[in-house]
Amino acid sequence: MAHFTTSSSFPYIVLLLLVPLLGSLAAVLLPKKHSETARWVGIGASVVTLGLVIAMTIAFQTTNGGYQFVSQHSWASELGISWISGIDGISLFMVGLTALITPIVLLGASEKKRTKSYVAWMLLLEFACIGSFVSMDLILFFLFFELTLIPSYFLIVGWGGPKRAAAATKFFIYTFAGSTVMLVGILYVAYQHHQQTNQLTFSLLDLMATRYSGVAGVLLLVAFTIGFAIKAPVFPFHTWSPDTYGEAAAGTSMMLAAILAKLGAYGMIRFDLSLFPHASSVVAPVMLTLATIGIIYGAIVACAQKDLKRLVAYSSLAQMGFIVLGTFALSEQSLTGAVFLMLSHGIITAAFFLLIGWIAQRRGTWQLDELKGLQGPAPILAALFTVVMLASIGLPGLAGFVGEYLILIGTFVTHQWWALVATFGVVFAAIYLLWAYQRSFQGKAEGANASVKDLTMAERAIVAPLILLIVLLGVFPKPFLDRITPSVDRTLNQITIVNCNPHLVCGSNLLGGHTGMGTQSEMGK
Amino acid sequence: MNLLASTIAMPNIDYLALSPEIILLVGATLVLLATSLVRGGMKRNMATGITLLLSVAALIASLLQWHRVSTQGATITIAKAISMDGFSAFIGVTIACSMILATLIGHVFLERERITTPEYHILSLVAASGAIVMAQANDLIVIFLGIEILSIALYVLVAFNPLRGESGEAALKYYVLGGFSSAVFVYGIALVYGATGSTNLGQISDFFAQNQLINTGLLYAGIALLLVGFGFKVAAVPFHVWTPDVYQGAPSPITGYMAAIAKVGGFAALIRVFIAAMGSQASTWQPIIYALAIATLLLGAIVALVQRDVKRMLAYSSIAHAGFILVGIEVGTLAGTSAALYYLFVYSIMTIGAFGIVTVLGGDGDGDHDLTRYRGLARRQPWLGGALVILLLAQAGIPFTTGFLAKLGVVSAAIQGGSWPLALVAMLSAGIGVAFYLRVAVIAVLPGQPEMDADTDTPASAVSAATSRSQTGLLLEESTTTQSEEAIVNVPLLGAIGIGLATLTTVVFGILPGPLLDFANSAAKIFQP
Amino acid sequence: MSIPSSWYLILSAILFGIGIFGVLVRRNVLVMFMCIELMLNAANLSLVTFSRTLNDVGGQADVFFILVVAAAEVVVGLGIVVTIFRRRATANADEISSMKG
Amino acid sequence: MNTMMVLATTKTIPDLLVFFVGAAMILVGAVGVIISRNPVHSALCLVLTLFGVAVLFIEQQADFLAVVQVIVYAGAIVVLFLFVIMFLGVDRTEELGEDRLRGQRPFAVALVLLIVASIVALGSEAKWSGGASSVVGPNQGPYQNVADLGKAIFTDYLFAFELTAGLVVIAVVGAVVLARRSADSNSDDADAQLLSAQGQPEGVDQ
Amino acid sequence: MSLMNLLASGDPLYANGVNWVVILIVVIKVLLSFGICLVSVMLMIWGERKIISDMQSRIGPNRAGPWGMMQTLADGIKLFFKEDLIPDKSSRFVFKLAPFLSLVPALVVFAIVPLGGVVTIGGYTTEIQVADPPMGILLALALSAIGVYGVMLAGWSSGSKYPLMSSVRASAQMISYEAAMGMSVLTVVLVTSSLSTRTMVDSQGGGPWHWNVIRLGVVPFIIFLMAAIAETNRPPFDVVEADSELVGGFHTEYSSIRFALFYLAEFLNTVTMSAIMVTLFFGGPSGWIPPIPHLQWLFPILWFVGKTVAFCYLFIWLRGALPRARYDKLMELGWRRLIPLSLGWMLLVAGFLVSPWWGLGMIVAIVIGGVILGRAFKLGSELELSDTAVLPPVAKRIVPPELVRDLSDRDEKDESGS
Repeated sequence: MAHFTTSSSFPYIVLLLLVPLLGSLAAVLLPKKHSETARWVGIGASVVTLGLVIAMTIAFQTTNGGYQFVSQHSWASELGISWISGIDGISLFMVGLTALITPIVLLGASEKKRTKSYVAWMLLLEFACIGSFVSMDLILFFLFFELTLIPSYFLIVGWGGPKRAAAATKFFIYTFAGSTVMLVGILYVAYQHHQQTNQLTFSLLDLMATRYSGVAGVLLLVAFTIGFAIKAPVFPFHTWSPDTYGEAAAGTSMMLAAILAKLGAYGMIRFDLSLFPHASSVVAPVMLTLATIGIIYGAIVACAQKDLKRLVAYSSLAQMGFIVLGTFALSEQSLTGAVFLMLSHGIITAAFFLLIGWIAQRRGTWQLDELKGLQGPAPILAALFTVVMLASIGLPGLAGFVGEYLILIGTFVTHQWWALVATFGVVFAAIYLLWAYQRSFQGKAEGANASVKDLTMAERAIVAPLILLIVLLGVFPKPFLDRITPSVDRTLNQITIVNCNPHLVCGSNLLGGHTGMGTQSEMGK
Repeated sequence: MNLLASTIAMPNIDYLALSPEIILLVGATLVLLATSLVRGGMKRNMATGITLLLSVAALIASLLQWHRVSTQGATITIAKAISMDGFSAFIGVTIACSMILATLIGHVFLERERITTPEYHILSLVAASGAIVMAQANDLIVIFLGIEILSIALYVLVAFNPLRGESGEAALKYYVLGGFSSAVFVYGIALVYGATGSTNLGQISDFFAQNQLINTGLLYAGIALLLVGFGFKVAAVPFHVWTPDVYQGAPSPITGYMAAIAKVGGFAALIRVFIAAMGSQASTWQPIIYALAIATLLLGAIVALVQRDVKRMLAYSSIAHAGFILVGIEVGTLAGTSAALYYLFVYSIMTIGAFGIVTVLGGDGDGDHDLTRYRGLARRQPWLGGALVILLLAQAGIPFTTGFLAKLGVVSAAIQGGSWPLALVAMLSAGIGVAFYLRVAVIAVLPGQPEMDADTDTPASAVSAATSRSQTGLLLEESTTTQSEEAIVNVPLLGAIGIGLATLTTVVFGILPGPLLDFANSAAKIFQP
Repeated sequence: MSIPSSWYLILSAILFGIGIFGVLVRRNVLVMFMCIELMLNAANLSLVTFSRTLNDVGGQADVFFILVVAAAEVVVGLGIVVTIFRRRATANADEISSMKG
Repeated sequence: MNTMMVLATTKTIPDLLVFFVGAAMILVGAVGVIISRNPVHSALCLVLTLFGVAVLFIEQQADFLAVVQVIVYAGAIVVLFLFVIMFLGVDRTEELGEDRLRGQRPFAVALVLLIVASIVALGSEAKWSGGASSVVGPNQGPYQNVADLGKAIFTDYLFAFELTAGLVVIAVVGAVVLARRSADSNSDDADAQLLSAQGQPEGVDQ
Repeated sequence: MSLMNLLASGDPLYANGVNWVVILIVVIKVLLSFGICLVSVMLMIWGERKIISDMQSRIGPNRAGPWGMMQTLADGIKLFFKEDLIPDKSSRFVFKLAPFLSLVPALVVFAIVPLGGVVTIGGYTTEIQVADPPMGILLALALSAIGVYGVMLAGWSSGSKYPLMSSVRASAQMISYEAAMGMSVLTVVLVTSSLSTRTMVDSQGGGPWHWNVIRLGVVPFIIFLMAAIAETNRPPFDVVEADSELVGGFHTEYSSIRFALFYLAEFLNTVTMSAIMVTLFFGGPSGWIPPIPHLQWLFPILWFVGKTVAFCYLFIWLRGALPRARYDKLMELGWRRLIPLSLGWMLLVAGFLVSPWWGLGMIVAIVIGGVILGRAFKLGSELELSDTAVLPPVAKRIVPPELVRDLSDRDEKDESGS
């Protein structure tokens, strides 16, 4: 496995994790009065993290599809758990997204009440998310994956709408239940590996060489996927998400929709495809169907929403559907598209929630019925909202387009009918978003709506990076695609090998796959 | 005929092997003696101090044992009655640590209830020695004596609070069921003795090694009865009926202490008897433990969901914990045993810590343990509330706490051992568990007074509404309480140290689990041939 | 051999059963204590019988310890009853139940 | 003329007699314990059972235990029971007719029958024994019984013996802690309690 | 077989197997000893009344028979024909059972006492003793433990308050003194290495210097004596039937033949305890035997009777000479003095039996233990008398008002009684 990993002399990953963690601690330990200081500590920490990520992106070897900056230490070796972390083209941008969104949340969507703990939880959430994206040990991943629950839980409970406690509990129970199933899956994978090699390990690279019988593989894949699907969320595991997005504070919603949702999708790409290449292709039609239903369902329900945040929540569901579609279409283009859409959707949703948060700040509501004609008093806000909205619809030249396009193209190659149905999703997106825009921004502003102030310079500065990235991703996606593609290729290679050449599978120790007569006969048909 | 003529060859005694018991038991006696020799009795602080010293000494003795075992191997001493091995050293450390924490927390209780006599400490020292005896015992009758020393001390401790009627009642319930289980256990000993010809675990194990039992009926009956006896001691369903009442009625620090060491002792003896001595008969006892584990996991978690009293909730949660430990034992492999051991340690610390907070919040008379009391705790007292939240989440098995690794270890062992459904049930129970731990945690985190000016209910209707909600499922009532901001609870220094240590252990070993896992693993190795 | 050991053991099993029944059914705690004593005696009888059939004095030594334990246990149990009685004048288990459960 | 000798070698009659007398004492006593409505009667029946057990101990050459059984159980434990019953005046009769939980009694009967039946079935399956013999040492008859037992206790069971010392100490401490009146609870006067409690036993005729 | 083994040990009578003659001999022995018991009780009662009268300058019984010797018999006949009253509130069965529970253990204990040496009748050699079980002296302890049931149950079943208090006292007192008694017996067992009374007596043969009372130091004997007095509820430790406090104690409600049985049991207990003391500490039947042919068997019996009578006299003398002990003093004596003392002495004896050095070590240990205990007792009594007493002394106990009402008419009586 050595050729898959490249380590680095500079401890990027450790620093990447330490900075937010220490920032969080510092924020907690500050005296009560210094809430503003705490905020700046948080912003500082997250900006430093962002800097580190940018440095890493530059240092990243574009042609290498394997893991880079790998750090490996012995940890709870009795249980077979070790500290292995690294970054490849897929996780790089997820980490980047996390590092980008956090400072923006702290700058633009900070809370006045109990700022100290807000900042601390935010940074802890960032820490946990980055940790999950860089973990190459299954248990380590699980630890971070679970750890995201705690800060997000407290963020939801602590700040937001009146029904937030119920929403938070719903969120926690759903996701926790999902991950328990996943844990059993993880343990069984390790157990299988233990049986085959007599070595107890949870390292992803080692476990990739494990073989499963056909049924076990599918069951395991399902166990993993349930955990991820709830987190993502994928239809029909999405029911927690509108409530939670709707009740949580704007900043929290940004983190949840932009980053945590990606954690689920990332998990599918990273673990489902790598560990169970054969089962993935078996299960793919089901997943594609769910994804397509999600796209259409999300879009239709979004049409019926009277609440901007819930609307974005359902639109997110549709977008996540696209990502899953791209993932399980199992073609290079679609997978690349999925990763790219993860990035761009993260940015777009963050921008959405940020802007909605600002609207809510000004108007005290985000109900579509109560908003009208904001265009007049707040033209810049309207303009920015338009850009984000168009990107979300998938207008060429903006971020959303590239991802959706690649996904649809890639899916069409392998599974054309699903691709055709999914295309309707784009149309629906255009309908509900434009409709929402029309209802809230156009028309004649009256009453409270007329006195809405436009964005301040500070706010414009805060949202600027997001808008710039939306444009940049749409216009010049190459640097991103360069880094994504090799890793995607490597991931897909296994599936191709497994599915095209059964003989190779049986002889292959390297890439694993499956064993047994049953599977081979399955191959035959 | 003349006894004087024939000298008796006294067995060899390895005093290091006995040192923890001797320190605790003799120490307790000396404290008792000193009390009666000092005019006006021993001062409370003095007694606490001495008890702490003794506990630390026992901890050191256990560590010395560990050192000896790891350099020179295990020993069996006093006519094979006691074994000193990694396992006993690990349990010794666990019990000594529990003892230290419980003493710190107990002092808070004694101070608040103005109890001046040192019997509390004496009894807890003796109880600890009983538990250690159970862990070291290499003979069924010694295990029985250990159980009794532990139980008798605990019966009295449960009845310790003279001002609360519930305390005596709890003691009585505990006593009746404890005595009952002891009797069943003894009958089990008798049948096993009949089936194998000895009560010595080493002899029993040799007997199985040298003989092939054709008629196993007597042994089966004996094993079943022993398991029933142990089941009562460790509160496995369906032998758990005493637990909630006793936990609720006992003084809070005692509840924590009891929940920890009675289980540690019980499980230690259970592991020793079944895995060490009757490992070859695993096919006999495994199914029983399997069933017990499933019932325990599910019932503990489900019933805990609907509790309003924090102590009862924690009682049911401790039942669920027992289920997890049983999972580790059922597997019977090295991984399973070591996971169970690790779980025991972790569980003890977390439980004592949690009950420490319950003690502090219990108020004068130690009677106020309703959930509403915890509302907004983390807002009012971030440190105390934080510790509570951490300890609860750790019990729920949240990552980067010891609780997670403990659950992981057990479930992982179950899967490796092929006990699939058990692992799934365990995960399910953990999932349900999250709900009820979270419920308390949420209440602690939510504001003490509703932020929104919701309609102000009368207290009665608020409570009934809360109860009805609790019965329908999770309650996260936002606007039930009408009481004014609760007073800040004073946390005495020793109590703070105790709770802090427990919390710290839970977190630190959760992040750096290596040493403890190593310890548990090598402690469990003794049982592998 | 004189009387077959099975007679003793069946007798002791019956005694044990009667003891359990008493603990389950009787509500007077003192009688419950006595029933526990019955169970212990059943165990003792079994131990002595096995001690005879195995020709091993170990079983008798066990009985010796069980006797001591029984005495110690009863002392504490009665102490608890006395404590409770100070509060309410009953030894009936049903009346001693202010806690639910 | 040697019928008794014959009987003695082929055993039976005296032994059978002793066994059945002992067994009858045990069973009658045990049943008496659980069906007596008055705790004092229960205690008396318990004594009967204890005697029966002692008789069977003697029959099985455990003389020392038989005597100790009487001294400890009958002489101390049951006396203590009676003492507490009388001291607290809780010797009123209990209504046995009522059933606290519906169906509790049939359930208990079924459970107990199940337990006893399975023990008996399992035991007889195993021919009631099967262990290694004389692990600790043989029992060498009446005059050696105490010596054998003593030797076993001070060698093989030395640790257990020492533990019982601890056990007894803790029982004493515990009893004192429990029985001690706290300075501020005031209704605990022993004589007063005795007088205030109804001193009347309630006989069968009530 | 096992039962036969048990019989075959000890008495040479069973050495050659059991036949009808053996059984006949045993029956005769049992009947004889029963007769001896009854006669001795009769004489004991008469003796006590006579001697006490002498001490109190009265005449005492003098009508029935020579010197009034038949007085007891007359009383017995009278009691036998009196109406048998059973109180309405009593628990009938227990009420009837209690006297027998009192009497039977007293009778049975006598069976293990060796009355003399060995006799040979028609080729059958037997010990002059009903039974010589291997557990002999423990049997005596066990039976004396059973004896308390008679007293306790009699008091309880009477359905009356004073007898009930007597019961409670009796149970507490019995348990308290049993420990001290057991430990003083243990010293004897230690030097004899046997529990059989016959062996004990044999080991004391060879003159008074071998008697246990000398060998063991006088202390165990004193302890045993005091414990025996308490166990038999004899004055000065007769708080159980203290007529000034409790009317008549446990037998207040008894009359007629049932009362006679209690009476019988009490005096029989006195005789038996004397006999056991003689056996344990004074060599039993051993003593100088004059060289008279064919009567060799008689002298041990005479020695035994003589010694026993001396102890019976001691019991009577104590009754005449000493005032009744207060109940709390009695308990204090038992727990605080006798039990530690007997324990210490037992350790001492055990130590010296092992080796002199062990004995000296034990002395040191006992001295240290004694000092510690003394200090603890002293502090304890101070605590008891202080204001912050955890256990308030009797006079200071706070009694709730409703009880005060209940008790107000009895307070005087209680005080005068104690």
